Amino acid sequence: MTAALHLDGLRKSFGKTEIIRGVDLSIERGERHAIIGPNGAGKSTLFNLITGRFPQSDGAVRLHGNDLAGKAPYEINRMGLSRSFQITNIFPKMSVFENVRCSLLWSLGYKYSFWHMVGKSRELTEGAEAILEQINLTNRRDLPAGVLSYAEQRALEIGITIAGGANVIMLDEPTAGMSHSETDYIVDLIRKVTEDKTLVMVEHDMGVVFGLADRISVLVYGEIIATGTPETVRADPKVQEAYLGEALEAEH
Amino acid sequence: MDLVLVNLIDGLVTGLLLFMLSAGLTLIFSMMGVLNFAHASFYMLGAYFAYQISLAFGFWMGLLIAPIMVGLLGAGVERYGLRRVHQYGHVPELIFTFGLALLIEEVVQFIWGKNQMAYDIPEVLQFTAFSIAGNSIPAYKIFMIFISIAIFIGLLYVLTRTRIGMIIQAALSYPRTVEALGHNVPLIFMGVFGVGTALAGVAGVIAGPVLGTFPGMAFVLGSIVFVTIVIGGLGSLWGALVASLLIGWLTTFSKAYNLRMEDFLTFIGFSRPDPIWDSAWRDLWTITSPQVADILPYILMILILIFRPYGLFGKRDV
Amino acid sequence: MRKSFKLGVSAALALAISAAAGLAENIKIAFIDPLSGPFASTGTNGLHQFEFAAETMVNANGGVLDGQMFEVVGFDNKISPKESLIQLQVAIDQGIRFIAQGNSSGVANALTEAIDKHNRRNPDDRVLFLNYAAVDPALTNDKCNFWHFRFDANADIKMDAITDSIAANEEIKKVYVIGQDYSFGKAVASAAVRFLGEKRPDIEIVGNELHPIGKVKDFTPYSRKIVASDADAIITGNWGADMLGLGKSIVENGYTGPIYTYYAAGSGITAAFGETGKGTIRLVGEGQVNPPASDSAADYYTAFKEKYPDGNVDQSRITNVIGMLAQAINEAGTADDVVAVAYALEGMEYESMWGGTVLMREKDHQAIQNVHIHEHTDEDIAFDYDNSGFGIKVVKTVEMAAAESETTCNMRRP
Amino acid sequence: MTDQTASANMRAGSMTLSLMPWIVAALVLVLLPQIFTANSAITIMNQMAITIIFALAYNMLLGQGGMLSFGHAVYMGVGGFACVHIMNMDDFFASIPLVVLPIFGGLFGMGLATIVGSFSTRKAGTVFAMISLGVGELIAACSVIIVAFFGGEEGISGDRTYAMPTFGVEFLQQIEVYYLIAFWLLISAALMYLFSRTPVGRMANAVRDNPERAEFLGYSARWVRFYSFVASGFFAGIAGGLFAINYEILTEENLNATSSGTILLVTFLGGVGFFFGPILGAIAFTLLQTVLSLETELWAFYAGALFVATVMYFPGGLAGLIMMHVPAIRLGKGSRLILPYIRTLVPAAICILGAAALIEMIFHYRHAFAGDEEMTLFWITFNSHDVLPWIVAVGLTLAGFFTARATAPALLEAWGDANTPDRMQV
Repeated sequence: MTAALHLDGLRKSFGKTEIIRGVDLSIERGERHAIIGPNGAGKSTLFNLITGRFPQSDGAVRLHGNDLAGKAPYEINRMGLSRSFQITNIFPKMSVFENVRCSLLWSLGYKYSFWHMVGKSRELTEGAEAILEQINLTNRRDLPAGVLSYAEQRALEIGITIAGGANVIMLDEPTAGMSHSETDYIVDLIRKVTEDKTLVMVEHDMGVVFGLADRISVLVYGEIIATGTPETVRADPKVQEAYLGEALEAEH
Repeated sequence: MDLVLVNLIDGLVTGLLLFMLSAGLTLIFSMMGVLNFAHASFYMLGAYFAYQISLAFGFWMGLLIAPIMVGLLGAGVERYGLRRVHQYGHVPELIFTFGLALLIEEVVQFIWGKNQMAYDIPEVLQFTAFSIAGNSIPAYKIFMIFISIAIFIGLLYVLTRTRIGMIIQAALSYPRTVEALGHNVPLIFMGVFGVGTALAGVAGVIAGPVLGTFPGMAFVLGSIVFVTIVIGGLGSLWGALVASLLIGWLTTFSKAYNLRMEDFLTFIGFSRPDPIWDSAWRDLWTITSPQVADILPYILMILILIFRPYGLFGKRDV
Repeated sequence: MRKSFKLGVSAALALAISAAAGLAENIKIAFIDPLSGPFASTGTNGLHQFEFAAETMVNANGGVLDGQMFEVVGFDNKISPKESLIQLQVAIDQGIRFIAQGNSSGVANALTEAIDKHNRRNPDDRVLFLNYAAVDPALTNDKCNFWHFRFDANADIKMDAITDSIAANEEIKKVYVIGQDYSFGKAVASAAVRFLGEKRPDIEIVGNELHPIGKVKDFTPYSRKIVASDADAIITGNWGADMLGLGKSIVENGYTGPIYTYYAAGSGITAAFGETGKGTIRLVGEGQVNPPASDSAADYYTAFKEKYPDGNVDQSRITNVIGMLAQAINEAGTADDVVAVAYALEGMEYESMWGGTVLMREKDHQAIQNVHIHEHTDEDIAFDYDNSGFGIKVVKTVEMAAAESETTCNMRRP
Repeated sequence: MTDQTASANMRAGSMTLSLMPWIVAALVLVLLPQIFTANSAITIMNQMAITIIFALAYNMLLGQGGMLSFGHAVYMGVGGFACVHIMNMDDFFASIPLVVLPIFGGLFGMGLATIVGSFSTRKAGTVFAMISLGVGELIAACSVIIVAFFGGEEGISGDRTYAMPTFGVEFLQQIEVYYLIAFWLLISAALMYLFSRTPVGRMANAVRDNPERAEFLGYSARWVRFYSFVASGFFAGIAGGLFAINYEILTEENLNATSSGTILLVTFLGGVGFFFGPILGAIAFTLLQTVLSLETELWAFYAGALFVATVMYFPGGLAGLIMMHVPAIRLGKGSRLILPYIRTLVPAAICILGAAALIEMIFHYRHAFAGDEEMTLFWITFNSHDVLPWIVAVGLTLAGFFTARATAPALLEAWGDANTPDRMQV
C-alpha cells in the first residue's frame, strides 16, 4: 500500500538561502501526523511546497504515489489533498453557507457548469448544511463570513478545507491565537471531521499536538531531526536538545 | 543619416517629457499601490496654471509657481480624497482617480473654456539652436531636454543620497515598519503624491507651449503614461526612464519612416492580392508605420504583460 | 450631507424632464451639433450664427408666410452619431421639420441615413436635412437622397479650387499631401492627387500620408519628413487640434512655403496660429469676409460682433441656409409640407450677401457657389477672427466652382 | 431554533418570492410606453435598456468577478458591427427574423472575448485592467484603419426592416423596436441573474474575494475568470446587436475609450455589489445624459462630480444606498427615519441646488457672450450681472448648508436608533 503522502529529498531555496534542506517523510493513510518545530524552521514553507503554492527546488512530493511536480494548487486539490491556512483565508463577503457550498462544488462534479442552478441542488444544500452542523455554525448560516468571530472563522476555515471530501487534510496552525476554550472546541472539531482521513498539521500548541497526533515529525532548520510516536519523540534527546526541552519546560 | 540624428533628438524630447510624467506616477504607484488615472490631468493643470501666471508675470514665474500649485493640489487630493477611498480597496481607488480625471477636465473647461490657450514659448527661447540638413532644432527643445535631465538627476539624488530619500524608499517596501520607527507615513505618502503630481505639473508647464494647451491634452496623453510605467516595470525609476525613451524613439521613428505592411508581407512570402480594392485584407496590406505609430506602445504593453508581467525593470508583478 | 446630494440631483432631474416639454407656433429649426465637449466652441459659435441670421434676416423683416417667425433650437449631439440620432428623435417629437447639422461627416452620414429611413417609414412627419458644413463628397453622390441639401462646397469642389491655385503657380514643383486617417482625410488626399495629375502632371507628389486622427501629440516627426522632402506646397485636410499642431510644427521646423487647407480659421485656431501662420496658411472656402463683399455684409458682420464680441462669422454660408430656407417656404406657401419646400429649394438661385450667386443644383442637392482661396494675415483685415488681429483675406476666387462637375447621385423623388 | 425555522420558511417561499421582481419588471416594461408615448421617450428608453444590458454584462466582470476592465466597449461594439454586417447580407438577413439577430451579436462578442480572455484573464487586478485598456485602445484604433469591417469613422449602417417579418411586424416604428429590446432585456437580465446562481457564477464571487483559496478548492481562478469574461462578452455582444437594431448604424464611438469609461461610470454609480445596481445606474445615467444635457451644457461637470462623490462617500452606489435601509425596515423602524430625513435632506437639497445655481451663474458670467446678461434658471429669468441673484443663490446655499449641518446629528441618532433592535422585542 502506497503512503498517502510521501516526501522524497524535498528541497527549497529562496535565492542563496536554503529553507528546506532535504526532507524525507512518509505519512500513511488514516494517520494523524503533526509537524512541529521552532519558529523559522520552515514548517509553513514545507506546507506550501506540498500544496503547490511554491515550486520545489529539488526532490519530489507524491500523493498516493502520484508525483505532484509542476501541478497547480487546484490540480493537487482535485487529486484529494486539501489545506487550511495559518492566516484565516475564507471568502469574507460571501455568506457562511456560500463559503461551504463553494467548497463542495468541485467534489460533487459541478466543475465549471453554467447550466446547473446551485440553489436547486439538494445534494449541495444538504451537504453544505451537514458540514455547517459539523462545525457548529448552523445558526450563523446567512451571515457574511467576514463578520464571524475569530474562532468561528477558524472553524469555517476547517469546514471549507474538509468539505471537498479530500482524504488528505493539511491544517496550518489551526489553533493559532486562540483562547483555551476555543482551542478545545477546535481540537474536538478536528478530531471529529478527520475521522478515516489522513491529517497533516503544523501546530505550536503542544497540548493539541500530543492530544491529536499519531505520529510527530520535528523540523529544525529545514531538516527533520526526528519522526515517531509522541512518546518516542518526547524521549528523543536530539529533539529535547533542539527544541522540545524548552517547550516542555514552558508548558509545565 | 542626418535625419536619423534629428529624429533621435526629437524622440529624446518626447521620451523625456513622457518620463517626467511617468516618474511621478511610478513613485506614487510603488508607494500606494494605486495607478493614478488623473496623473495626466495634473499635467494639464500645470499647463493651464502656468498659462494664467505667464499672462501676469511671464513664462519663468509660471515655470516656478505652477508646479508648486499643482503639487499642493495633488497633496490635497491625496489627503482629502484618496486617503478616504483607500479603506475601500484598490479598485475603488482606481475608479476614484478615473472620476477625478473626468472632473478635472470639466473644471478646466468650466474655468478656461474649450478653446486652445495662446500659451507660447518665451521670447528668449524663440530661436533656432542649430540645424541639421535644413531641419532646424528649436532652442526650446534643447531647454526641454535640459530641464528633464536635471529633474531626473535631482530625483535620483534625493532618492538615493538623502535621508528623506532613504525613508521614502523604506516606506515604499515596509510602510508598517517605517511607521513603527516613528516616521509619519501618511505624511510621506502625501508628500510623495504632491511631488509626483508637481513633476507632472512641470511637464505640463514646459509641454504646454509646444503640444498645445487645451482641455483634451490630458486625454491625449493619459493612457500612454500607464503604458510607459507598465512596460518599464511598476515602481522602477530606471524602468520608467528606459520605457519613456523607448516609446519616444519607437513612435518618432515609425512616424518618420514610411514602412509599409505591403513590403513586409511580400517579404515573408505573401503575394499582393489583385485588385487590392476588392480584397477583404486590403486594409492590412495598405497599413503604413505612421498610421499605427501611436498604437505601437499598446501592442508592446500587451506583449510585455503576457510574457513578462513585471515589466522590463520591475521586481514584482503589476 | 451625503445622502442629500443624490436627492438633490434626482429632484433637479424631475424638474428638468417637465421643463423639456412645450411647443410654440414658430417655424423651428433643430440645430444638432456639439454644444458640450471638445468641439463645443465650434458648435456654439455655429448656433449663434444661426440664431443671429434667423433673427436679422427673417424675424426682423416680419418672418415668412403670414408672419411666422424662425426659431433655432439647439440640440447637443456631443459629436456622437448615437446622440445625434437620439436628439433627432427628440427634435422630430417636438414637431421640428428642419434639421441643421454640419460638424463631422460621420454624424452627417448617420443623420442623412436616419432621416431617409424616417421619412420613408413615417410619411406624416417628414423632415429636411440642411447640411451646412459636412463636406464628404459621398453625401451628394452615392449616399445622396431627396431630403438632404448641402450648402457648403464639398471637399472635391474645394480641392478643385486649391489645385487651380497651385497649378497657376509655376514655382511649385513638389507637393506634400498629409491628412487625418479617416474618410475625409482620404477623400482630400485622393482628390488632390487626381486634380494635380490632371492639371499639372509635372508636379511631383513627394509625400502622401495619413496620421491617426486626434491622437498625435507631437507632429515633429511628420514635419521633419516634410521639410526633408523639399516640398514647395503642402495640402492637408486637417482640422481642430490636428490642424494647429501640424501647422505650428511644420513652421517651427523650418518650412516656409504655403500650406493649403480647409479648416484653419476661427474657433481659437486663428488666434493660436497668430504670427506663425502668416504667409503660410492658405484657406479654401466660400463666403468672402475680407475685404467685405458688400455694405450689407459689413453691416451684418458689425451687428454680429456687437451681439457676440467673442464670436466669429466663420461659416458665412449659414446666412445662405436661412435665406434660402425662408425663400423656399415662401415659394412653397407652406412650412409643414417639407416635400413642397424641398422642391422649392431644388434649383433655387439665391443672391448671397457675401457676393455671388448660390445655385442649389437639382440633380444632387449640392450648392454651387463662388469658392475662394484666403490667406491668413493681419493686413487689410476689416473683420478679424478670435479678436486676434488676424483674419483671412481673399486672394483668389473661382466663380461658380465645379458647376458642371459629375455626380453619381441617383435621386428618388417622392 | 426559532431562527432556523424562520429561515427555512423563507427558503421554502423563495421560489415564488424570487419570481415576483421579474413579473413586476415585465409588467413595467409593457406599461412604460403607455405612459411615455412620445417617440423620443421611447428612443431614450431603448437606449436605457441597451445600457442596462451592457452594464449588467460589465458587472459580471466588475461586481461578480472582481475584474476591472477599461475596454469593455469593444465586445459590445464588435457584436454590433457584426449585426450590421448581417443586416447588409441581403439574402441571409431576409431569411431570419429580426428578433434572433442579437444572438449573432452575442456570438461575435463571445468570440472576441474568448480570444482576448485566453491571455488576459490569467491575472486579475492591474494586469487585467491594463491588458483590457491596451486591447480596447488597439481595437478602437483599428476601427479607422480596418475600413472593410469597421467602415472608418463614419461607421457602417444597415436597415433592420429588410429582415424576415416576425408575425407580420416589420419594425418600422420605434415602439415595435422597443418591445423587441424589452424582450431581450428581460431574457438577458434573467440569464445573467441565473448565471450568477450557477457553480461557475458562484465561484466567480469566490475568486473575486480570494483567488488563492478558490484554487485550493479545486478551481483554477484563471478558468473561472475566463468563463465569466466570455459570458460577459456574450451579453455585451447582445447589447451591441440591440444597438445595431435600434440605431441601424455603428461607428467608432461604439468602441472607443470614452464608451468603455462610461460603462464603468454607469455600473459604479448604480452599485457593483448588487445585481440590480447597474440597472439603476443605467437609468440614472441615461437620464443625466439625455435630459440634463438639454438643460445645461455643464451636465458632464455634474456627472463627474456625482461620480467622484459616489466613489468617496457611497462606494456601494445607488443600490448600496437603498440596501442600507433594509435592516431598519426589517426591524419595522424604517418610518422613524422619514422625519429626520426630511429635516436634513430638504435643506441639503436646497444647498446643492443653490450651489448648482451659483455654478451656472459663474459659468454664464464668464462664458456667455458679452451683452448677453440674461439667464434663466429654474424658470426664473434674471440678469446675471445684477447683485441680487448672487445674494439669493449664496444665501440659499449657505442657509441650506448650515441647516443641514445642524440637523445632521439628529439624523445620525435616528439612524442608529432605527438600526438597533428594540429591547422590548427581544
